[in-house]
Amino acid sequence: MPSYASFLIRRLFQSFLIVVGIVIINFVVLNIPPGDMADVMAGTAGGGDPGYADALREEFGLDEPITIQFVNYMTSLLRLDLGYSFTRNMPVMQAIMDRLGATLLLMSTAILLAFVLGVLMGMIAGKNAGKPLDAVISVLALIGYATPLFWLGLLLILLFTINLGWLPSGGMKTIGMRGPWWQQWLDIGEHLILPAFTLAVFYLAIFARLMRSSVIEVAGQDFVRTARAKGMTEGRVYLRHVTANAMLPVLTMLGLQIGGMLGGSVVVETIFSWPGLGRMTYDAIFARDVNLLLGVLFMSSVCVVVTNLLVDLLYSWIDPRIGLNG
Amino acid sequence: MTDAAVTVATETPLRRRKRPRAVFISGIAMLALIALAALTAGLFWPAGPWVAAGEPYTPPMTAPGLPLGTDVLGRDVAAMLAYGARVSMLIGIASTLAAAILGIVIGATAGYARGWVDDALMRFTEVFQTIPSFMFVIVLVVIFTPTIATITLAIAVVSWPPVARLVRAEFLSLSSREFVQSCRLIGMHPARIVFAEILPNCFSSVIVVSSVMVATAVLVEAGLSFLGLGDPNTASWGGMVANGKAVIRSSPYLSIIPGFAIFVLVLCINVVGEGLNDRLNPRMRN
Amino acid sequence: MANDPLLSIKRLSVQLPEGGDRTLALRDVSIDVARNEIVCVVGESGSGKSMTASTVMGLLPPSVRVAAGTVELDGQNLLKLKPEQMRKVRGPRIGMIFQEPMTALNPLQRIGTQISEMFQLHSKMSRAAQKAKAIELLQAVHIPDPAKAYTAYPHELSGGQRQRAMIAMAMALDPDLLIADEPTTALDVTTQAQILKLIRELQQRNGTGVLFITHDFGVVADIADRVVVLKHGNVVEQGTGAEVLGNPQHDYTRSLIDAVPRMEPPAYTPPPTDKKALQVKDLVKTFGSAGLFGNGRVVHALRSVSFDLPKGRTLGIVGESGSGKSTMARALVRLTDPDSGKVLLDDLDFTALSRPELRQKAGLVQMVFQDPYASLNPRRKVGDLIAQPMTVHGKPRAEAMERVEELLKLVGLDAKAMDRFPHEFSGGQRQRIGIARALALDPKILVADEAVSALDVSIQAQVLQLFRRLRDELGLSMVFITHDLRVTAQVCDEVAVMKEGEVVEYGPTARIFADPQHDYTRLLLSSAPGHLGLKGATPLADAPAV
Amino acid sequence: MEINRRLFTLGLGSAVAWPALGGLTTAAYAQSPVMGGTLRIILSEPVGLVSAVSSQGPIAQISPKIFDGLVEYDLDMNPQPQMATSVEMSDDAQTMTVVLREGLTWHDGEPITSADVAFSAMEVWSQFHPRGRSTYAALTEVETPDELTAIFKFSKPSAFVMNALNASEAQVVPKHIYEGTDILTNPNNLAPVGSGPFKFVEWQQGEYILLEKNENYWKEDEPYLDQIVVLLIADSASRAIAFEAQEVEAAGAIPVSLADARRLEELPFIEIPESGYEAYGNNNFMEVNVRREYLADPKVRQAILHALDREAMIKNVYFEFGKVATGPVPSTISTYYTADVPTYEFDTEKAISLLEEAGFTPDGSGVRLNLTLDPLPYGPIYPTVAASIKQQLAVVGIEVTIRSADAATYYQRVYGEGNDFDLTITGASALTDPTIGVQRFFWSKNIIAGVPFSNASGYADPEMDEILESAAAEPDPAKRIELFHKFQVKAATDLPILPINDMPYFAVKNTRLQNSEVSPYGFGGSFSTAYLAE
Repeated sequence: MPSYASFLIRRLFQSFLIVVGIVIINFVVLNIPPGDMADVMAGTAGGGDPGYADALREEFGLDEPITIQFVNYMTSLLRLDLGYSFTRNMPVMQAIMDRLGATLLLMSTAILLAFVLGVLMGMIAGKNAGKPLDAVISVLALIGYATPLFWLGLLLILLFTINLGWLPSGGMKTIGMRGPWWQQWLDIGEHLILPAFTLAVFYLAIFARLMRSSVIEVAGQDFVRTARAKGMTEGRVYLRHVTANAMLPVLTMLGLQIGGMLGGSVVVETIFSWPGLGRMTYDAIFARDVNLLLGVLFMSSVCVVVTNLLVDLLYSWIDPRIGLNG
Repeated sequence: MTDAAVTVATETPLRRRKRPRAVFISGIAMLALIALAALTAGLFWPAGPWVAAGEPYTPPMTAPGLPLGTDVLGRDVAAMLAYGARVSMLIGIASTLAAAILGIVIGATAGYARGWVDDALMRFTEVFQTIPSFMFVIVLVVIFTPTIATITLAIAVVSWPPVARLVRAEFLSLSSREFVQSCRLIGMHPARIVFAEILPNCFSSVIVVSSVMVATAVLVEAGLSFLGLGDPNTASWGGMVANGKAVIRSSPYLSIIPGFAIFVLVLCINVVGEGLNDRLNPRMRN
Repeated sequence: MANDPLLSIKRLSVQLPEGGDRTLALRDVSIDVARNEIVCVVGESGSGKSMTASTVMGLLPPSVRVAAGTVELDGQNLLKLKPEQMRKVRGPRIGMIFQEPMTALNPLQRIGTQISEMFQLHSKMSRAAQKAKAIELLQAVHIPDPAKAYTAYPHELSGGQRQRAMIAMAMALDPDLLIADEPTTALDVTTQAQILKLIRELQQRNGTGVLFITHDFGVVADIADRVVVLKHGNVVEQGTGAEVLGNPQHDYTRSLIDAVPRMEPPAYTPPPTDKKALQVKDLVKTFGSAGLFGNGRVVHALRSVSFDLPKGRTLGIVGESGSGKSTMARALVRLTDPDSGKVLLDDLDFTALSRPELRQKAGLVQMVFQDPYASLNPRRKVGDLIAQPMTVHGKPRAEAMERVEELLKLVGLDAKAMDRFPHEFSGGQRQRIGIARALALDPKILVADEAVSALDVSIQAQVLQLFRRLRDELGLSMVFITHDLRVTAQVCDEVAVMKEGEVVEYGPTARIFADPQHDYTRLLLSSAPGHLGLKGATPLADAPAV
Repeated sequence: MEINRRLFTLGLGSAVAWPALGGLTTAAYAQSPVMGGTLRIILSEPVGLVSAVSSQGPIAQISPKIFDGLVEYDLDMNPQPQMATSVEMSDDAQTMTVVLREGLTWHDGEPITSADVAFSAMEVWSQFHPRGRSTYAALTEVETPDELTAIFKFSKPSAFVMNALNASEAQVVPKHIYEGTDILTNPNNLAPVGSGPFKFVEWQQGEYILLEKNENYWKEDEPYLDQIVVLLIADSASRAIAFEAQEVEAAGAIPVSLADARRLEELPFIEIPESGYEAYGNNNFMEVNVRREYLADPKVRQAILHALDREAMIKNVYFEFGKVATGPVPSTISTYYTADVPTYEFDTEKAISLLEEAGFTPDGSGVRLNLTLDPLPYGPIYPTVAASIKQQLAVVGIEVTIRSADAATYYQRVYGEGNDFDLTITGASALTDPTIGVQRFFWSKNIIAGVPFSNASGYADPEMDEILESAAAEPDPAKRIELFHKFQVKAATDLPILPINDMPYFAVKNTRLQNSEVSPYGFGGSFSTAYLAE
């Protein structure tokens, strides 16, 4: 369908502009304060001589005027070259790719958990609005919504690792474990439970609350009355007619929350030693590894933009009204 | 033409029922209590939280005058908590206020001007909405060194887009509403239309959104402090959790108490926010 | 009429939850519907007519309960049925259609899916058979290209087609009873006529009993075999269409019928002066743009429209949705800037004014809006609202408030209204406030955009009366924009009929009603409900299908 | 940094040579070693694995396991043969002859020759190693008369080079891999072909680095271990849990929080040796910006030190690790250390009277002086110490504002142009010799903007310069010790730097791990003799 294609092209172009905007903002922000990576490298090296930091600056092109640096960065970015990370000693792309998988695994598990459970809980609460079951779910959601991520992580470690000893406290797999693939996966799964749950809770609560009110709103709409007038059971009314319609705002919210979740993963990865992007970002910020930071922020925004695009496509797949008027 | 009486009858039970008033009131009461603790901290602990009040690692309820015990440096946890409430509330409110103002200005401009101004501002808003916000806050805070002011501003910088979008949407819908058109027709100046006619009608929605933002800002501040990015010169709850984390086995109370304080504050803000939503949201009122 | 009614509602009382405007939504209501009969339940807002339909369907909201009475379908009391038994009644035995076909259909499912669902629920047909049957049904409701409509989503159909699909769905299982709850209110007048005809056709073919709920006596006149008049939950009168319409017994019924604007305009009187209050020349307005970032759709709202408004007269602009009449109204007051063309007020080129100049000249043309709820800022007191136009132009507040009192009196409101908020008033009263506000600057010209279409008939009559009085007392020139021919007959000296952005016919109201020249004008006139007069049940006019 | 490096503990002006011994003495072995097994250690993620191009801490811990040095030092800093069977310094200390062991190969099978040594010295150490740049600054060329002999030529006497020949200071890298490439970005830095007892296998970023036994290692039977798994766990709490669960055997360089260290120590299978890191003699101190008018008076600095209850800090912040420092030379460097210096006991009244003398009277709210304090932004301890100092100084009317920052900002503030700071709490390794590790903070010629860990306080005293310069040049060890004692007295009197505590650079180990720290570089040794007891 041509209208669909033009919708897609338009969205891609918009996404491109957004990513460029983000890169510019980050580049500017990261170059405002005094000090640079050469200072940090000289510092970690334990001092060195005055020539050392200058030699590093020359080596990394940090002695160029900032405008030239910007132009250089943007031109190499167009070739998808994110530059070289001097704290990780490898191309930024490689440094990111090494960690991206772990972060994506954590994020997608958390999103899936939050979305599926949240929608389910919201459905149940919305269908039983005003009843005790609704009250229980609503209170749980309220609690989940108010619990600080890092505190929850600590409490979970305290309970499940320290007191009960059921689950590992951190890492992604048992190092040096040899075994068939399914055992390896099981092992990763075991490590994944606590961090994914910690990351998911807040979003689960958001989705549950949104789904609940959405279900209640949709349930009051005319076409639901039509469905009832057809003589169908309440269960079928909700399953066939309420769910999909009620899910639309939740999908929109999902798109909006991806960026936030990436931020949350910094904390979660720190607490659970998850070998993902988050912790590397945190270290890169302190070491002022501008290239790596720009790269991570670039890739994260690409992730967010792509997810948003996917959510939009999903949305337009569910809602036939979208796509025509963008 | 709908049947008015029937409308009342059919819609009330189906729509979201107002949450019990008692919950709303107790939320406000609890918030007031925390605010009171924050404000009067100076009366109870005039020397501030940064004084040794007893042996380090005194557990709660074991020493007279130290109901919540002491921390690693022998500071009174209760005093830290009270002074920490200042930081949490101050940053929560100040950053939300800043974000709301920024959001209103941008949203109102976009919504009223429309056309390319709207387009440009909305792209700009999308950029800020797409940047992973917590990461960006960390970058800003680290780069500009953590103080109360930079933390507040950094949180505001990432929090305004929802307000801007909301205000823009309200402006778009309100400025096509007949009462606004009527004001244009009687020759009212656009500035007056914006400030006297449209803006007041957005405020209830902005307040509802803002209440959520305060809660988020409190959580973000706590998260920053937990990562060691709080203002090092103030007692903050997130920082207390981080400090307590090192001794979570021997003195778990040092991370549990401040974490619980954050939880309660955020919970109360949310409860009050929902109450406000029930009472102010035009969709709920009509 | 059959001896044994199909549906028999006996002494039904329905209780409202606390906090409603009355305790009983329905009190002692008894209505019978026989097979092959259309019974119209007619009443104004709040009369309880929709509640009757919901009770029969067993779809009352949980907080509302039946206090007394029975609802029998073929002798079986529906109120005593268990939920699962009632589910077998809905669909196979009672079909229902609603007012707003856009919202009554699930926007995310194809029309075909929604119709087939009826068979899935109540029969054991194969999927192929379901589809064949559904397409057959769509054919029966005269949807062009039924196979395509089967795979279409609701938003891809026009309003009339959606309502046809809705009817197809309701009639899918050949129900004994069809409940139609204001099924044509949201539709244009020509479409309304077609839908009424369709309902009549299906009813006659299948021998269905129809419970038809409406507020419009014109519709009643067109379709009712029997009429039940409801007021505040009580039946005030019932009888055959001819009896009730031709010879109403109850005062209330009489007042309602009297309030319906007649299709007979008064005899034409030529304008007393040649002076034109307003001249519109070649007005053009196009919305949307093609191109890469436009949405590729272009709407020609106005294609070179011209007309004159003589001084002291009322011009009606009539047309269906999409005809461009609203754009016309907005262009006249410059809420929309036309692409080309002129609006002349005497010698003043109104279209050429800059924004600041326009603000200066704001007193010349004023507008009364359609929605009396949306046209007043809910946060301001009535006094402020009416004073605002004057204070904006520099009149001292005290002086303005004196004038507000006069204006309130002029539009028939008490001066005490000043200190109250708009939401404390009824729809008709709010429209009066809106008129007072529009008059505050002593305009020469008043543009009324669907100013009475949101009001109940009895209120509508009063507001129309007010407009007539104002025109005569103040010597106003008015442009009256409406979709309702009957309204134009009441107030307009001249009429311009608009279709797809063009004026297809323009002339004195009396002449156009008596001798329409354009096919479209003829169609509009023949489609108007009750155009043959409220003289009782008459066969429907032969409205062509769209 | 023009540190005078002519003097060193060994080989002062005289030739040093030793016969090829059969390896390190086995006297330290408490029991016979166990062969095989996997050792699991924890490390912060390093930026590379090659010490030749970076002196970063984590690299110094892992790289010597992959690369041999020319020599290894014993606990008394005596060189022991490793790659080299003999190293000989000429009498004028300008020519050093290195003879390599026969039959050495790189992990990829290529032979190790004197060409590799020459390449490493000329193209790598003197260009890219932060300390090598000054250590080998006088190196003019390296002659390679045959495959096993490398002759280093220096333009001026460079005897101290004899103390920088181990794997972390002068690491020989394979010429055939580095030649003609960009050395700093060579992939070999991340996946090195080495020469040491363990071969690099893989590095899962953020997870682990795997090393396995080099079967062709020149030392018979060594290494004892089959493989080393290096877990890259950044979070100290997670590390503690890993120790507790015995998921890991060891980690060096203060791997867990001090609180956890004390708690872990209680476990029967954990030990925390505080010795074995003499090369890292570590101390924590507060540098004072004496350029500031209000800090120029030594009385103010003395007052600050009197106001600090360092015993309490060690007890509560440091969990009783280390002890109160008396001066810039840590007590672990026993050769040069003296306790006989002016000391400043905890005495707030004295502090207040000193402040009064210096003219700082309290304002309305009792504040005499407002100061900023920049903690070194690495790890959680410095901020906690800063908080503790803020708390203690408030008692005597000094209002401290802590400024936290990222590393780049910190270095700019403290060491950059303008030296924009009042106080900074930091730590440094005194290394093996005060001339290398301590002099840099006191010598007026080392006030250089833009160089981290230089003389940031701006302290310039001719007498002090004189002491330091004579100590650096003094050939007689006894006189040198005397000069350094004098230095310590002077430092403790003038107090440009306020000593806080000597901090051991401890490791946490499972008791099964035996014989791991056999050099003054402790955990940074090769581990070829380390084994896991049954």
